[in-house]
Amino acid sequence: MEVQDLAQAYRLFECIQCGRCTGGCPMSLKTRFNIRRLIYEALVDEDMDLQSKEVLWDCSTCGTCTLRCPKGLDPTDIVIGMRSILVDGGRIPPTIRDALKSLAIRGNPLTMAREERSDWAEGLGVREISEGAKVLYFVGCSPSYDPRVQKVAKALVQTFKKADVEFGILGNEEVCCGSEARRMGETGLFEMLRELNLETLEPYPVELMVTTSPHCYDAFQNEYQGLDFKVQHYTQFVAGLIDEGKLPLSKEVKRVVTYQDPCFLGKQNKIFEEPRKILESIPGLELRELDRSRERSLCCEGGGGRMWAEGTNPEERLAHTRVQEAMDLGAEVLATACPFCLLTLEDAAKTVAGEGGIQVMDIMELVVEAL
Amino acid sequence: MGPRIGVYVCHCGVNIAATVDVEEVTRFAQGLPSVAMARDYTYMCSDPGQALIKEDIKEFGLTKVVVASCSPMMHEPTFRGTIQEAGLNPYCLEMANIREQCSWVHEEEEEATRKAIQLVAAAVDKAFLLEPLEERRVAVTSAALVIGGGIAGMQAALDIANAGFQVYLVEKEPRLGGHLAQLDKTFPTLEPVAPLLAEEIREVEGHPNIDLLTSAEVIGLEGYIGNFKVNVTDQATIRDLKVGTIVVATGYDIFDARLKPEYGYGIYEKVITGLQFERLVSLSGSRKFWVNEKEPQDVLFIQCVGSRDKSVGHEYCSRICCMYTAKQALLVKEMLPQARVTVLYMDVRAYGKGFEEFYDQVRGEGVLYRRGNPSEIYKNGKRLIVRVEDTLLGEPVQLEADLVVLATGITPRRDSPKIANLLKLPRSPDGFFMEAHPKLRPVDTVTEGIYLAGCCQGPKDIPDTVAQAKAAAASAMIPLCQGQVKVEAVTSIIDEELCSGCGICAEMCVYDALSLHERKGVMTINEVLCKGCGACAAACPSKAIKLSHFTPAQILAQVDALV
Amino acid sequence: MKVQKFLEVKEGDTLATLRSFLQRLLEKEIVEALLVPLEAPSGDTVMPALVKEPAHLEKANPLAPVMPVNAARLVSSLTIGKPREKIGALLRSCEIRALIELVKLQQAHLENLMIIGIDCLGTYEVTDYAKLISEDRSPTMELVRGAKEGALSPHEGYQFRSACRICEYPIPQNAALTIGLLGVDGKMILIEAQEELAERLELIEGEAASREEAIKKLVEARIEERDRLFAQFRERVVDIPGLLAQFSTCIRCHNCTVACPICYCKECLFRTSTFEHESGRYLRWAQRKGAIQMPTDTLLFQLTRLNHMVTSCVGCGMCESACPSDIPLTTIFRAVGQEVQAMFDYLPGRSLEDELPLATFKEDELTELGGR
Amino acid sequence: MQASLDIANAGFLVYLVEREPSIGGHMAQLDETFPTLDCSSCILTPKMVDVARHPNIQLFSYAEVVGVDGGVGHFEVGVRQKPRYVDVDRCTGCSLCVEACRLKGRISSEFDVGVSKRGAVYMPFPQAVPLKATIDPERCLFITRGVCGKVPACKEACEAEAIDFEQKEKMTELEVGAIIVAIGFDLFDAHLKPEFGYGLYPNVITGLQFERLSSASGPTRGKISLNGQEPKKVVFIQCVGSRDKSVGVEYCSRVCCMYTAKQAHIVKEKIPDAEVTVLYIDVRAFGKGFEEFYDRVRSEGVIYRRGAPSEIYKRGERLIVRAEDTLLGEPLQLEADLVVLAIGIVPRGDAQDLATLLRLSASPDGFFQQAHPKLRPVETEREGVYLAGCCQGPKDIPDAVAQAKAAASSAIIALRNCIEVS
Repeated sequence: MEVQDLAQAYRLFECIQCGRCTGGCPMSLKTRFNIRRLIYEALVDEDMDLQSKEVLWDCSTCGTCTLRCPKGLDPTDIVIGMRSILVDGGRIPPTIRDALKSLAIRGNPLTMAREERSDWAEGLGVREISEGAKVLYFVGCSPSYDPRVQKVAKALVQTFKKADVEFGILGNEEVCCGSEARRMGETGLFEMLRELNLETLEPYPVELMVTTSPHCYDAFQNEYQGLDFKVQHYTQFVAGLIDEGKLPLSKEVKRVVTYQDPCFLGKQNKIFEEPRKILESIPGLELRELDRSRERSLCCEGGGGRMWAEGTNPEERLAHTRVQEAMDLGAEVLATACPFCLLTLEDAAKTVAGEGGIQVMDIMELVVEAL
Repeated sequence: MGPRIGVYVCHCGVNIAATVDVEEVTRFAQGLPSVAMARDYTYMCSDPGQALIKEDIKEFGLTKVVVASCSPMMHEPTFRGTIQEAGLNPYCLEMANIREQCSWVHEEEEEATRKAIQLVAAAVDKAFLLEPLEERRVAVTSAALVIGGGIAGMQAALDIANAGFQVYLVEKEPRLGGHLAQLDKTFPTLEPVAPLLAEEIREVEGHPNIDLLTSAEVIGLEGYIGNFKVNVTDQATIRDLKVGTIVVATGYDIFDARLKPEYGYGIYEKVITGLQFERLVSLSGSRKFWVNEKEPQDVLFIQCVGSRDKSVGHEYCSRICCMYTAKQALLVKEMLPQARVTVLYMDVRAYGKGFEEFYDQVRGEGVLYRRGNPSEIYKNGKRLIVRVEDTLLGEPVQLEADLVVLATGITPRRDSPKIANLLKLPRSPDGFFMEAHPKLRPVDTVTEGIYLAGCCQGPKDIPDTVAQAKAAAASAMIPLCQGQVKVEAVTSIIDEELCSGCGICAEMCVYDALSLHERKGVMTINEVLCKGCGACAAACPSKAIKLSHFTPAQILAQVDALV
Repeated sequence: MKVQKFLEVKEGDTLATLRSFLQRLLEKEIVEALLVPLEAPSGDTVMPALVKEPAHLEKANPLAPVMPVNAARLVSSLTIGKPREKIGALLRSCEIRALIELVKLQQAHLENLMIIGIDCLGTYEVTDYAKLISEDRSPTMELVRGAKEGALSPHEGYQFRSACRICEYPIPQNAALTIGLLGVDGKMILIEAQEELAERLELIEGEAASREEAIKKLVEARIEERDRLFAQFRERVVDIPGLLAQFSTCIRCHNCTVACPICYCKECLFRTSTFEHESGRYLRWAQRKGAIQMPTDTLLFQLTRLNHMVTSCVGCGMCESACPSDIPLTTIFRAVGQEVQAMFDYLPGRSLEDELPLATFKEDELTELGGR
Repeated sequence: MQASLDIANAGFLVYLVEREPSIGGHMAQLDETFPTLDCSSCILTPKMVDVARHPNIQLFSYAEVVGVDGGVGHFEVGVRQKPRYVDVDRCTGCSLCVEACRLKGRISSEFDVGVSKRGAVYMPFPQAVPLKATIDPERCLFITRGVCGKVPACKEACEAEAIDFEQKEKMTELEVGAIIVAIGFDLFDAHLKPEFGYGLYPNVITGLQFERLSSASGPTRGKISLNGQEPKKVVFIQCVGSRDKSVGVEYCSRVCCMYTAKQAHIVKEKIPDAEVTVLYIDVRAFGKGFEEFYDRVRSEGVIYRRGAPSEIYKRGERLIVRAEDTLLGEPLQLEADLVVLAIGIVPRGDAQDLATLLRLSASPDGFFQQAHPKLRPVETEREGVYLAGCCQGPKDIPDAVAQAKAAASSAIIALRNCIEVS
């Protein structure tokens, strides 16, 4: 695709330049990234020089702009389209290139080995889906490899067992859902990964897929066509278990907790209630709402390839703001339900609050405390 | 025996009673000389309240009534009706406004009560001097005149005619249709105008109740609502028409683009106006169109030419240009899909039903909207260069074009001062005819019996024009239906002993009710035209004019009671 | 078009020359009657008279520096009934300007009227003039001599009426025929008129080179005086008490209304029953205020007159001359007038084209005062 | 009301059916009207009184149309009058019952859009026509629970013995020659734009709430203040629920630009030192005197910035409005202690029911469809049924009045012609 094709491809003509996209954009709080203006330039400036637009890598694809657009356009997608032009032109930050390469070769962006993907599950007695289970637990990349996020995967497993859910994982067959690849502008790579996953899944009689990451959930839910099974994010599934009374949360967890809506769960898929439901059903736990929550929640900057690209203003981090807000709220725990949020926020917590300060946890970690 | 006055103080629920001690006020009133009866009641305007007054009039033989309640604007007609039903002359009523002018604007009870007392005292002193007045009625000539044969005039004429009344439709030009006849298609449906209009014209021409006078002009008007006498030049002859009501639908002129020399209109043939574009398209059979034998590659539309522009004395928005430009831009896209079509705007005013949707559609078709009002056009070789700041980029740009279409706005007709003078219509600062009230009386004028339709009152698109034309028709047919009209009883009276005939009053009178009696050298008043506004009385240096119901004696008595 | 011709002054007697000129107007039936000031039998003043018989013009004295009445009023009475005969009226600038206003107020008509204007060299109060005559100090010729240079100084120990001291319009406008003295050599009298009219008057060629010069000199001096008086006045009247002080001595004799050429009401409101209050009311007022000045309503009267007249006031000063209480009416009306007239960009008496501010309604005037 | 008055003045009998306890509609709630800044109720009330007093108009208030049959010249219309539980013939409108009600000040007032509270028996507003009390059947203790003290307080208080809990709904069959539909509009529900935190932040209010706040006859007697605080930084947000596909409202609501300009002016007038900012996409000052008013408001120091806000959040006690100034190309974070949402006009929730009754079709925007977009703006595809006002699409007052008179014209024609026939 060329710059000149953007207007047609993304119906840029329909934009009325109202500025809601940039106005709500979390990045516009800290960098010169201005999607409204980028759209306009693509419209009026036939020889727009996209290559020089480094800011394009600032976008975390949180989807706020798309959510707010009054004319039904999808600025997030426009950014992706622009990135794909950069990718074709080879203008990519090295870190991004490595991540993409790793995805192509190893099926994960973390430059980890394929055959180590399921190591985290050793000794947990987790069955492979091939052994025949209706519920497939799609672990995802960082839960599989990142030691911090592995805790979440483990917590999930523990919970599933407690509620005697018959489930299995793909093990080393699992490859990245491709969500990030697509958002980094590598549409081709995304399609490849999608095919891989679909092939792998093909033989298994899965009825329900549960994911750790909202990003995986979003990909399977919205970007994989023709799945013959339901896809749920774990918060939906676990909330379900609690509803059906299959998950006795007996232990008191005496903590003041606040919750960060992950963009891919909340803004993009409107899953607001379930995570809160889970937290509220943990005995002794006091849930306090951040002012900016639900549709207005503040992005952690983890998405859209930002795990592998610093962006143009690395000093300032929205995660810091977020942690600060949580602390002002008097929360002891800042809970979330997304691996990226978990990592970025915890990182921020360390710098802002230091060790022993506010704790950043995944909802599942609180759940197991209550088991 | 002197007048016997009844005073009625209203609580208006808590509206008055909460801040004014109504009992106190009533007690005071009871003590006033020639007050035969004073009462207070929760809602004087309610049926029981009115009943109270009627009974008292009978029982105590009251000759004058004072009601202390809300603004006369609200309930004077109510209470006039009340006392009339009890056999008093309706003008023997005086109201003291102790709500809007007292309880609603004061907090402190004692103060408010004192003021209320003064207001009542003043009203009583005036009531003492009130004199009965006669309301007269005059018969109505059962026909209407419509001036202007554009879409507004035709619609108004049709409605009145369809209601069964004789209509004279006077059109300056030899043919009907006005500006509409020059248009090609209408948004948002892109329906061709010609057939629509033809149908309308056929209906008008064939209508038994419509007497159509084309190439005709109104040259004289006298009389008043119900009995207007109109002189019309019908080709050679002059006809005298007698009508009861008049609808003015004289339309508008298009802004003369030459007044914005920076756009080079008249110099560059490729700079045309919106109206020329309409002709261009409908002549070129509207499948393709050329600018001197070539298909234009870059077509540029410029909005607000002669609108929102104090520099040419048109502060107002012309209301239609945004949408006709959008429509024209779309037409170009349809005829020349390859052409680049750009619209330069300040604000896109797609306010009407289906407008925003149409605006969306037009952009969807690939018409480029850039924000910025061009400041000049010049030539570079064969191509036109338009200089403008793109205010969204914050950068000055120079755009090449093969065709520039100026969205010229709507202006009052050049001859509207003449018409205004002829019909005694005031004009608003923008130069269009002025309606009686900008909110609630959009088609009436200060002159009863004369109503406004279409763009002579201000810019309008077709549906709004049609609606307003029908509205004017409604106003115009009501007196015809009633067969007679009431004449204001409160009028000015001239004391010929005092009047020097200087004519200052005549200048002041918007109703044209005063004229100089040549022989006597004093002013005389037409009581049917007089609306009793009192402007003349105030203006007369000799105080030779009295306003009945507001005579100096009555007012001074009131003032005296207050100060 | 207008031409400048001259009359030769016979035996150095300007007045006699003018008299015979005026007679010529009647004899040649250029007019059928002539309104001119004639010397009163007493000889110590002049009064306007309507002359049909040329012989009577032996007593005409248009040069006498005295003005018992503003003749515009008389022209009004003569023309309001639209006379059938052609009348000529010999008028000073302030009289012509007042006449223009009266025409706009439909109190006079110009059909069958020929305005003959004459340079005004300034006027004395009637009493002063009489005194000068009795002292035998020929006030008239003194001035005429000074006219050439535009140096018009009053006699030792006397001064002109305050209105004349500050008058910027010594030269008549809107006249069909103008008699000019300022800046003209004493042996000549300037006659300005339409060519065809001038033809019939047997005039000679000549030139008044220094006329502009002389007028400029005179007017400048007067403007200086005017501004001085206005400045004083504005200092005095900074507040309500200041204003009251100005009128404190008014006795509501209404002389001013009688003398004023513009005051045209048949019956002044202030002479009607409206202001004959019953005693009870006087007492109530006194009760409320503790004391009230008698006669009452004087300020109201003066301000009403000011309000009615000020846009049309031509500053002839007859009101002040007529005032028994020496209220500086000229200064008051002219100073206030200056501001009000500027507000409406209106100069009374300038032209029939200018619309009377009081009688013209404009959407967009005085918005800063009105506002919402 | 306008349509009724015109038809009645033309000599025909008019039945005016109003759903609410009083006629007047939305206009009664407004403070001043642009561009002349007339007080709304001052110009409206006389009209209401005219309607009430007109010998040719029969008013059915607190009533609704439940059935329509027949055609032009011979419609049969069923009208149901809801029980007020107050005998209107006896009620003097003295408000004693209103004062007495045990729930007084407990129920949020529809008229004041929640800015003030009413009781279970209430008078919508002082100038209401008819000026009769109405008992809210959903809230009244006696009706809902069957008990309210020994004797219901209102019953006790009423001297005219007008309170009547036995009252039942009343059905009336009307025969009419023509029908005018003028059911008006609803306002966009700002909750549907959660990013603005309406309902969450007390100092984020809607334009209509602002009207009640600034209205001299309103609960604060015209003082613009929220819990006693006079706002110093006021931000107006345009196009809330207009031109916004994300909430299914594609069209422009036509009135918001100008009512916002007017409200901005009022703030400047009442709080001269207040910073007033209007955030807009396009300023649609299209009508007579509108542009002039827009110019005036800007000259008074109201700041217009081009950019539709994206979200509102809190920093300390202050609200922060996030937007982009599209002319600067800079993101904004405006502090505010009052945010006014220029909510748009939407079709009435119950418009569909009436459409079915009258067999009218709706245009894509949900408003009633006129016969022809250009030349027949008030006719419908059903002969004898005409449209007036905002039920056909958003309109400002003069346009609504003009259209009402237009509808009246069509109706008068229809009526006169069926007379000639018979």
